[in-house]
Amino acid sequence: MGLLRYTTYRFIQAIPVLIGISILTFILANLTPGDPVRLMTQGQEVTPEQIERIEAQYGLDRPLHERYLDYMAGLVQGDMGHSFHRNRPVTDLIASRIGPTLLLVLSAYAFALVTSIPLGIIAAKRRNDPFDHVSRIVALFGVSTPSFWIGIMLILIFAVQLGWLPSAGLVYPWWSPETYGHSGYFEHLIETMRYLLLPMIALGTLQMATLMRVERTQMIESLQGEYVKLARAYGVPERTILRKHAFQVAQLPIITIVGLNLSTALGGAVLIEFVFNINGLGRLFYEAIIQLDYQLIMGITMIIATMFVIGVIITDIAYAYIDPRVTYGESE
Amino acid sequence: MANNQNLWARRRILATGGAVSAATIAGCIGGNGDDDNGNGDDEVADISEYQHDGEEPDDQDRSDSLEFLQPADPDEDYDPVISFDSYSMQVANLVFDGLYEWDDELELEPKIADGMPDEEDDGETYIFDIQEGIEFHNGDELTASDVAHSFTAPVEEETQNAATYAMIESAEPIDDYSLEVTLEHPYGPFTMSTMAVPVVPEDVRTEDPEAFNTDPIGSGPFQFAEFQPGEYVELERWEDYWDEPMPYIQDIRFEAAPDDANRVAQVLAGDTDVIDTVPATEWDEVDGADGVRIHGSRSPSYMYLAFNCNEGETTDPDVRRAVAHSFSMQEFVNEHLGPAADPLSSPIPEVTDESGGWEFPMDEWEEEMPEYDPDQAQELLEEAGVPDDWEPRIIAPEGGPREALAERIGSRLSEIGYGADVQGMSFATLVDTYNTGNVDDYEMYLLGWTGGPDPDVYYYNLFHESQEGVGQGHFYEGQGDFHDNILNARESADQDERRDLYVDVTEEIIEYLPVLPAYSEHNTMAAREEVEDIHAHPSVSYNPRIVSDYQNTWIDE
Amino acid sequence: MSSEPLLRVENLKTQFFTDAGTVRAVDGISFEVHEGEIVGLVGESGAGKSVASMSLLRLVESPGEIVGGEITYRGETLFGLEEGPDGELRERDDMLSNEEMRTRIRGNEIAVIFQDPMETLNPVFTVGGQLREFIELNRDLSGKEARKEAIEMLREVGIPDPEERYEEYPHQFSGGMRQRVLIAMALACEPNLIIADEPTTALDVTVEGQIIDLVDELQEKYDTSFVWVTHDMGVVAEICDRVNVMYLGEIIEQAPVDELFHDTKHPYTEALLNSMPRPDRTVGELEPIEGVMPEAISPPSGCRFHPRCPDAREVCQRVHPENKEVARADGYPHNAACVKHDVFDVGYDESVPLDKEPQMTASTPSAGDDGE
Amino acid sequence: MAVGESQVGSGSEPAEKEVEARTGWRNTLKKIKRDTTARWGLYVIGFVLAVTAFTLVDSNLSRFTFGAISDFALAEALPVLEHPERLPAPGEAETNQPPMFHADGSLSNPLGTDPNGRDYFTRIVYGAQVSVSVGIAATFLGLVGGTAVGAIAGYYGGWIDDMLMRAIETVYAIPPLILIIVFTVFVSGGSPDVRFAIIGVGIAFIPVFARIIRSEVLSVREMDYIEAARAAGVKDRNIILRHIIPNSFAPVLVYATLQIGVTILIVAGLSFLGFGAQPPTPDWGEMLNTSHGYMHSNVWLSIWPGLAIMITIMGFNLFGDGLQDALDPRIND
Repeated sequence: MGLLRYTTYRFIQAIPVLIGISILTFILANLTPGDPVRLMTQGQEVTPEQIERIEAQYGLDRPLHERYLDYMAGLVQGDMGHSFHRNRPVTDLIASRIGPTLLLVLSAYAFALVTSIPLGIIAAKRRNDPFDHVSRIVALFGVSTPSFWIGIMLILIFAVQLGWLPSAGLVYPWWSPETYGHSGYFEHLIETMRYLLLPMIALGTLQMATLMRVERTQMIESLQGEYVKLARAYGVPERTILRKHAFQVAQLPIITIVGLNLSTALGGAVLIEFVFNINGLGRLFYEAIIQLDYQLIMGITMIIATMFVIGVIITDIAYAYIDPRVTYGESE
Repeated sequence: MANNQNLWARRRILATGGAVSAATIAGCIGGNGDDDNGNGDDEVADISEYQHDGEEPDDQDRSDSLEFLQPADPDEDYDPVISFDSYSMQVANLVFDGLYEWDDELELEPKIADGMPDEEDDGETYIFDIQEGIEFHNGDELTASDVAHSFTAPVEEETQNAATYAMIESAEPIDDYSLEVTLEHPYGPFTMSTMAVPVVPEDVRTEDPEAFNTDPIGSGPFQFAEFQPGEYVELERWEDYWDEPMPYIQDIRFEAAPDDANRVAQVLAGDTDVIDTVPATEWDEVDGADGVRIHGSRSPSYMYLAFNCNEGETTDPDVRRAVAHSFSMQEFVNEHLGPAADPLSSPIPEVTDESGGWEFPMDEWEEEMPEYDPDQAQELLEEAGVPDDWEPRIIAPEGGPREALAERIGSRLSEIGYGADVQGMSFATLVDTYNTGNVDDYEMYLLGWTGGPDPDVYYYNLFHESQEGVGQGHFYEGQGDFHDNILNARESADQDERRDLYVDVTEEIIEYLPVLPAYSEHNTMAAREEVEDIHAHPSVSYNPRIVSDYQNTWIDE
Repeated sequence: MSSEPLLRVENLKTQFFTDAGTVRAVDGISFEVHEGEIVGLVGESGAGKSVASMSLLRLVESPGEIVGGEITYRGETLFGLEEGPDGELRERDDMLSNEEMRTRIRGNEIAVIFQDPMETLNPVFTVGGQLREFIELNRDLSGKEARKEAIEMLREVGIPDPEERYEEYPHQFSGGMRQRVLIAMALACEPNLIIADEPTTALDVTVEGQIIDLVDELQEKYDTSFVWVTHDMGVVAEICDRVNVMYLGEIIEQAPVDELFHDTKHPYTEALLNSMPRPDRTVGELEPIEGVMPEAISPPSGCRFHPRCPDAREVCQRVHPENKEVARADGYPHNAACVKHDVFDVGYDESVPLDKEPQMTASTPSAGDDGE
Repeated sequence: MAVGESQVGSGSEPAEKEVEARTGWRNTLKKIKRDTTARWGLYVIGFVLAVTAFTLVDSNLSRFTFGAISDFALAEALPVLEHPERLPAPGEAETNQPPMFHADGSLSNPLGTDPNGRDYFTRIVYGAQVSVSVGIAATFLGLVGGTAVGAIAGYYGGWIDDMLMRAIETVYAIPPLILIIVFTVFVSGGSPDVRFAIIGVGIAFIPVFARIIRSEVLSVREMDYIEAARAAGVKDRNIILRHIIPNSFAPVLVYATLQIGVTILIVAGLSFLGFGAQPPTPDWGEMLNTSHGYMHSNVWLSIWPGLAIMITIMGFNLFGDGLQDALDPRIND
């Protein structure tokens, strides 16, 4: 099976999971004790007629399964319902907020990968050296410290005390530089980086630490591989062994973990966006929860889960691309 | 998250005539949490110390720009007919002029109107004259029919603001520059609450109401420049503004930062120019920080503890009195809110009393309030036959001073041998709970309300029986003509008569305590020192006022 | 046979420094390999054969280290120590640097065929790619020529459709095929010496036979010398010219293959031979060696084999026998390290035979790393 | 192995296996003792657990009431450890005191006091109890749920397996923090507290445990003695409970130990956002929530709970690392 077919196959395979997610969020949203209309109207004075109208509008007067099918029908057409609290289509709200979250999560990943892989490799190579010990301790701190706490500390130190970096928000590279009064694209990008730096580190530290630990273990294992012995016995330079022979094999588990950790990163985005006042999906989710904005909560949960599923599929494909042993099409 | 409830601070203040929105009870404007400066004995700074005299710039030809951080996400409704939240209205109030506007003492001044109206038919008819030559941003002239439309549209379109204008029977232009407004019945609060209507251009608005809501046109000093939903709104100075003075500020950008800590961080770090609402928890830090000044004003906000008079132990006035004696409100407010609030002894904040010229016997009422006296509290509870294991459920908006107050009451009750079951709730849940009258849901609740210069806003919504189960959950039946007095005061235009009725009502409240007044939170902003001549206004939605006859904000580079 | 051997190993010592103690994995072995010769290195697992063979290339992994002895390849010192001015041992000046080892010796002079064909090829690169990489590295060929050479080599080792299989990945090859690839790799670099580290152990018997035939054939064709590491006496009989038998890091018997089989001089070799099926004996005569080999971390005193030796006497516990010439055949010495031979003259005949139970786990020290 | 013999029902094979397992555990323990990392992890966990056990004397801590606080005996016995929820009497409040090494600090409040004048050291110590027990309880719930699901799926196979695995994939696809928040908030009807959080975390962790158990069960299922038990007519339920689960449990237990750290991290985030433990419960995440409002005026209030969380999780991670080293010979030093 070719890569294209494999990709299609993986996406088709994800459909039941996505349906499952929609059912799950729908059930959760309907578990709430209390009258949904009252929650929706947040205690404003409403006449019985208004209640009926709202019920009819949201189909609350019909059985659960019918409402679910309606919801699904909407989903298929890209309609995720209507946010009562904000009086806007959920799809629009999500569309306007997904960019910052993607920017944040992807940059956190970029940061994690760029730092963790070289560090992990060096640590593996210099196993039990001081460098290894220091980097292991750093990684241990990384996996043990709450990201939001790191964020708070970073703000206090680098924004408030030192004043080096901005304390909140993001600069969106996809907006024009004029929006921010930047003189050109160069300044625009510099500013984007400056704004991104602290939240990226806060969110990326856990990923970095996790990946660094995995990378180190995998490299140690890979460096003990027979193929490394073979390469050495044939006079392959150590650098090539490290960068090519051992590295390529060690990356396979990393790819999988990068995919699965997306789950942690997306969850962490809620906290980081909160702490850094970033207008992404995470903060929208937090606000929707506070406001008990049903349709919005369901919509965001769906989208975040979908992002995770897609992320996993992408990493699966990458894995399949790199590891020739994967025979496309076999479910695991 | 300390400031969660800000997310529900929906109702724009001072326009709450007959509004019966439970959302209004959010009413929270000020910060929250606890104060840093420790002991309750400490002298707490008065908010008037945070009003700074403005200076005039040397160079008057300015085009400064300002970034203003709001403490909550606005609903992004910028059409004042529709807009129902303070933070959208902060933007809208710069785009629109009111027929009348409040000054920084909450006194009403004509803006678009030419002088005060003629009142006829014992307060059932008002004739307004408006100034000639006022133009909207699109160049159309503002006429009486625009004002009439502004009065009647909320009711005709059944927007959430309808209650404010519900008593208006008709608003008819007499000519281009005068109109007649007829009420269904005399309505006491009309002058002080309803007349401050922002004026919208009828033609443009009715042509495409939805577009108008996100790209509004008014006659105010600023016009819409750019709007990025969920991100920011940018206003720019309208160079042909009809009134004096012309603002020094050229651009204003509004963004939201709901997390208190983050908002404070931004102003401390100099990442923004002004933040709305200084949390009481960070007051001293912000106050002491280099390069930042706090600007504050009293506000008509009113926080209270209400008792369930429908079911349970708290139906007995003695039990309510006992609870009031069991803790010290003064101590709590000083300790947790410090300069960010003043304790209250009646449902009417000081600024309401003063701006409306009511001259209520505030000092006397303060004397009559129950004092901290745990022995008496214990005695009262024992006499009332309250069971020893009494642990009343107290509900409050989670995070912030009201939950802290609930905890404080609980802890004090436990010191005299009882306890409390404190439940911090998300606002959405709270509004579904606090007005059931069910003893299992609550025996006490802590909420707030923001009104304006007219007491009706407080008494009618929070005490009148017609609002039971809507904006109030204490279900207090009242002695004698308690409820009639409230209604009569509402439907009278005679201020002396109204005053007497309100004094009776208030004294009964203090005696029977269906509700224990708690404190009034101030309106505050923190601005970088470079921001000159910016004054905090008592009304949240008037901040930042930028330009008025007493201020013209500028940036001292 | 020229008088100067291709490879001479003298008193080689390789030790592993672990938390549990020093493991003397190779403890002073000496042997020679001449041009065109296949020399066997035989012993049970744990005897130190693989460490010894890796020591030849100076590829002992941490915490292992070559601590003594001398390895000379064609007059060049692969390893050699001398005493420094302060009496400490230091590397000799003429010893090849790591860089020289890598560029001049490994691959192009001495190549290796590893034990486990399944694990040895890198799973994420094509077979051809790996082959070509090594050829390029060791033979100064351009990429194109190397590729041609690689395909040629694949054909040579009997892989059908080599052009196509060149592009395939290791997992698409069977075990035997992979071993052929490894052999191709070794031969393609045109080394003078190939160390074959149990190259057939992981294969089943028919495939093993094919591979051995292939090696035999190719060895004749290219006249490459081999050090053939194995635990299988049958393979030794089939392929080797001369044999070194290792036990616990020491060589205990050295002889041309026929000599070793027909005039065995050491009881351990005897035991090894008795434990394997031979065409000249019946199955009923198979005798397993008693006990298991002790670990090299704390070898028994005296003769290291004595706890398992059927001929052990009291003296064996005390005297550690050096490997000495006990006979001579075809101009090669037949060495053995057993005091029962007269050359040792330590009073074996007078010594009391050890009355010992079969020791199941002869003085097995506590669990620890065995250094292999 | 003899199959079909009458002695099969006696379970002699499992018994042997158990012996093996026990010696396996003993070896593991020995290795852990030798492993410095694991040893340090154990010290830290031991310390935190000791603190937890110590403070467990107070039973009404996790209840959100103020009744019976005066019954709390330990506070009287140990003046340093005042009750974490007790407020100072009116006028006595020394609020927001800095820690003792600060010029304005005092020895009686080593870590200072909180905005209510409560001793912060006491609250941090009690926080160990809440945070760690919540971490353990939630993990345990996930473990039990995951074991049940995994065992059933693995044992029965077929469509039951398919259905359960699809369900598990679904739960797994929603990031834990999101899932737990949605669960807690909806199920509690908008007034979340730590009990809902525990259940939420438990549900969110079912997939990981279920997967491990399932694959273990799949390998155990085909073993002879299970076949034999089945042939001998032992009930499915008994086979699962008595044979399959005990024999598949070891790796899960190891994983659970590692997972406790993750749980504490997640619950901290949850409480920080206000969806976990509620004040005045001294939970570290909740304390970070409250102290967030004092981020600028009293940064110590944010530092201490953060450090406490970090050290505790570090303990579990160190121990987990050691455990993994001990159990995974591939990367043995």
